[in-house]
Amino acid sequence: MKTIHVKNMKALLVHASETIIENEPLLTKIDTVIGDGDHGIGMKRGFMAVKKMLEKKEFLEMDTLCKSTGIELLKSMGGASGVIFGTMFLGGISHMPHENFADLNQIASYFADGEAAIERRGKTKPGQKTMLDALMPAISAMKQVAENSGEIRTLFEEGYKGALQGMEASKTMQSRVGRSKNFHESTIGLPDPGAVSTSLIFKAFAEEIVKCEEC
Amino acid sequence: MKTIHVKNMKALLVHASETIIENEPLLTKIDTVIGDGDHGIGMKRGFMAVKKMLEKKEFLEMDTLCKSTGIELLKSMGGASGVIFGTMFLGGISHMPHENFADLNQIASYFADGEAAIERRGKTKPGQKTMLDALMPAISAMKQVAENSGEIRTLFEEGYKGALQGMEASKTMQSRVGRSKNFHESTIGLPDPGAVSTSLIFKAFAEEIVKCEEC
Amino acid sequence: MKELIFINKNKQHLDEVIQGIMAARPEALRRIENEYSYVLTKKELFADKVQVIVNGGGGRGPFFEGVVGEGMADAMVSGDFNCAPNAYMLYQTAKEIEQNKGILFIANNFMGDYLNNDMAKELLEGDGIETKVCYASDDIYSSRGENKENRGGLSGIGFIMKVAAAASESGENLKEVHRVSEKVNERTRSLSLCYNVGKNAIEFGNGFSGEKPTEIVPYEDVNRVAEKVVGVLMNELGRYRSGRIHIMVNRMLYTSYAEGYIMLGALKKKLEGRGIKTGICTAGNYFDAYDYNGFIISFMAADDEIENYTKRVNGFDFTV
Amino acid sequence: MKELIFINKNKQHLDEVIQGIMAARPEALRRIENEYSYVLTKKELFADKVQVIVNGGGGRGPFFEGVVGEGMADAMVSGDFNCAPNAYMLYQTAKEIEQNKGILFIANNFMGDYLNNDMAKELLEGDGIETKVCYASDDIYSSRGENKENRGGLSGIGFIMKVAAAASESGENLKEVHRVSEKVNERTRSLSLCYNVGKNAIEFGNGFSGEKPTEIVPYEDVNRVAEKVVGVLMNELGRYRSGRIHIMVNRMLYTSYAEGYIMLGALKKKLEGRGIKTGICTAGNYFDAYDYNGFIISFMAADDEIENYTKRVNGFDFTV
Ligand SMILES: Nc1ncnc2c1ncn2[C@@H]1O[C@H](COP(=O)(O)OP(=O)(O)O)[C@@H](O)[C@H]1O
Ligand SMILES: Nc1ncnc2c1ncn2[C@@H]1O[C@H](COP(=O)(O)OP(=O)(O)O)[C@@H](O)[C@H]1O
Ligand SMILES: [Mg+2]
Ligand SMILES: [Mg+2]
Ligand SMILES: [Mg+2]
Ligand SMILES: [Mg+2]
Repeated sequence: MKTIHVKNMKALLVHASETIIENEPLLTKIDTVIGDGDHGIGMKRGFMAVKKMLEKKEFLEMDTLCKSTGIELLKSMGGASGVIFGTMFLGGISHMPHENFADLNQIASYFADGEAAIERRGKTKPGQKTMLDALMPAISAMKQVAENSGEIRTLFEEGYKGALQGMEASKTMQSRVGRSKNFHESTIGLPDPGAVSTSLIFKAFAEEIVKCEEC
Repeated sequence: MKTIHVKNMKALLVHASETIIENEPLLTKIDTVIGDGDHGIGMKRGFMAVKKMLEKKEFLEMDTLCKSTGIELLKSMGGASGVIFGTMFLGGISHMPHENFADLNQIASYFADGEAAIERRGKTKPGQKTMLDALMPAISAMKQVAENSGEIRTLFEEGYKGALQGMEASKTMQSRVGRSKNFHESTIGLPDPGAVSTSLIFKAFAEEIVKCEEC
Repeated sequence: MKELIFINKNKQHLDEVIQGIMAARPEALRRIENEYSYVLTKKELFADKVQVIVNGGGGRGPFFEGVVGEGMADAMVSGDFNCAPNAYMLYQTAKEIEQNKGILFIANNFMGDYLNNDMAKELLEGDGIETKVCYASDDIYSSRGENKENRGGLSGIGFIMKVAAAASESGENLKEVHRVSEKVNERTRSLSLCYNVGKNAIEFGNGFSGEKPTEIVPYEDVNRVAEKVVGVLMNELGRYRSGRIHIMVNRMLYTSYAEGYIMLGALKKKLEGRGIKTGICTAGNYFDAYDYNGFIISFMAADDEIENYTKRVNGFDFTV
Repeated sequence: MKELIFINKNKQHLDEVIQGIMAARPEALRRIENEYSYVLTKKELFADKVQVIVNGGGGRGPFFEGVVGEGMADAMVSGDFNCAPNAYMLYQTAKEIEQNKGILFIANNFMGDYLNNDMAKELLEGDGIETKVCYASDDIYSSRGENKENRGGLSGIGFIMKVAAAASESGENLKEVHRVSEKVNERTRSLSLCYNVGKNAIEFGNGFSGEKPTEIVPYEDVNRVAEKVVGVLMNELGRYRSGRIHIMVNRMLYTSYAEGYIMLGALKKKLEGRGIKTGICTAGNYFDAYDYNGFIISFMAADDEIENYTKRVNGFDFTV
């Protein structure tokens, strides 16, 4: 398949929500060591809200689905990650069609513009030990699949691989942004909490996409 | 000797002051277990003030000496014991002559009326585990010496014996008065802090009286 | 009591506390320096009014170092740590501020405070100055089934202060100010409750000088504690329980602002759940005598007359 | 952060704190209920004035749960513990209280606070509501030799609040209120100092999320600590050191009222000893984020314009 149906996109988002909720303790643990310890709780809250919303509502178009997800995160989370992960789902919304499916390029551009919006909002770039260090390689990998017009399933699988590598790479970085920057050299060795969250989201996408009919 | 000269009475009071000051840790310790822990500090402060005053001033009459002592205690101490020990030296002041000596009866009556004044002020009687339990037997003993027209030296020595016995007896009592009453049964076994102070004062009197010329 | 850390060795800490308070409120307060007590008065006294002097043993504050001010005491005298101030300074302070309308001393009902206030009263009366004393006896656990007049005082004295201030400011004479102060005391009950970490239990009735608790119950949550507190205090209020209940939650040293308000909210809800009307509710740090996680909780059952004299007073360091 | 003891399990503690505060101040405050933040506003808003909204991560208080009131904030929004409130509630709160004169947000300078205030500002401007944000960056140890604008905020935000309130109440427009708020921030420096029992040492620069201290010095006494604090903060104030220094001593959880005033007195004396003029001096419990014995100490170097807007404000729970 070269496109993803809105009901499958919804399944991906539900599974991503569950994955984040499950991994709250892990996220909390990392943010406690090199941050203020609230990342897991915030992400869990945000994605519980998303999950509840998704379970209640029917979606017929890709853009309304993705916009609702982003807005739900913004409304429920707070903290740096509320804006950051909200923006991840809202910043590229213009690329999402008002249709019941999206194609490879639309998905890749959607996340790419989300990333750019985060850079603008957060005044950061990849390399400063943030979630961008997982998001950016995920996007690069997805873009390549889209350029080579691969399968939608490959797009998400490669996206996850990129995110995972990026998250791993964040371990070697010293934080330059957010509360964790005050932990200076001692941030080296641990991954960035937001990068872990990002890789978990893409992990869930990759796990779920293989289960979707018509994929 | 049947009388005490004002300069000897002053020596007695100086030695009593020194004895209380030295024993501050002991008094503090007892009041910490069955009170609020301030008795030692208060008594030390009071008798440091008395000592300083005595060292500065010349006294030619018994009544001015004893009154100054009581007032100094009142002004410097605070707490229950400020009033109580102040009253011990002020309550019987009418028995002290405006002369440079006092006799056996005057001394005994002086302390007896001091005791009565404490009873009135403090609304207590001996037997409730207070300093009265040391003061009362000291007075009875002194009175007897006076009645038998003994020596002034004996008066103070017997006074001390009485005080000591009374202090010992206070150990078996349960407190019914002041902060320590809230420690209920657990006050049994320890002496009353104020009774210890009282016995120390009479101990100092007894120790000093033997060193006085003309005694 | 835990040793204070931020002090200067070999100095009189309480004297330095008073200096610090003067640094914060030079325009409102005046200090009467003396060797053996700590005395603050209003800089400008209301003329022609009963003067209210709150006094007690020195502590970590704000009772009583922080109580002088509008709607509160005209002066405060404190002694050394845990030690009632001496009668002579009470007398001197009263002489210095009295305005021909008499003096009301307010103190907690401990022996040392009684003895010194009583003697000061005698000295003042000897000089022709009318004087009365109100002793706060709100601590329900401080005596075993004894009369209220034998009980000690806790933070409930805060209610008495502000009512006495309001009554005296409204021009009442000493007899009246004293009467209404006694009425407030009569209708105030407090208890201390401390969390024991090791036992995960709440100890009721710990004294601040180490007196043993009266009762120990397993700790569950704030709502359960509030339920129990409401039961005990309302029962203690006896025939005054129909009054409007003013709540004062006093946090102990280790208990946070947030927990103070959680407790306050829980108490108010429980009272209202029983159909009891509540009055002014406050949570703060008033009487800092316990090295514990816990509270002193005071209820005052106001009648119409008392309500006249109760409004919230924003002290410098707390609201009461 | 030490776990709170007096809470109800499985409940939102911060929500219960807000309920408790409402119990204490029903006549003055209004609560905007919502699922994901904690919002209090004045019950009666000044019409025709810039509205000042203070916001930040939830904590043990009184910053920020306790800051709404006369001479202080018009509203406060707090998020969960340590978590900046979300942009959407900032936006909604502003929409609810704005009076056609614009909104000033005041927050501490942390990434989460920046991101949410910045987004709220964008949303409000989209609706035609003029909005500005002032980020407090007083914590001198929060960045290593970096610009002030990269620093985080501590309790110095208290100075900004009250000046912004005074300026907005005196009718200044948003641009002016914002300018003077920024000026106060520019002239405010704070540091944290914690007593380490085991080492008998003072740790300077501990962060409240466990960031390591910048410097550790053996502890001697308050006077020595005050000397050091004055040296460091005056040096940090750089070209503003000629201003009149307002002192705010913020006690940490385990530090008593008495010690707060001892520290305040010592700081004032040291400053005056150097010939430096002091302004309003306060000691209190404002920003309760540290499980330590210690202080956050803030100096603000006021110029004549700022002096115009500084008077002591008796908040409900503290004076600033
Ligand atoms: N300016 C930024 N740009 C991109 N990501 C950011 C930025 N600031 C923070 N983050 C991400 O947010 C995560 C922290 O989130 P969280 O703990 O919820 O927020 P806070 O820092 O407010 O406590 C970081 O691990 C990082 O990945
Ligand atoms: N009403 C009283 N009558 C006689 N002595 C008393 C009375 N109250 C207290 N005392 C004496 O004072 C002593 C306590 O003194 P101190 O500790 O200085 O005062 P406080 O009880 O105010 O802390 C007691 O040990 C007791 O001997
Ligand atoms: Mg965090
Ligand atoms: Mg004592
Ligand atoms: Mg005492
Ligand atoms: Mg945070």
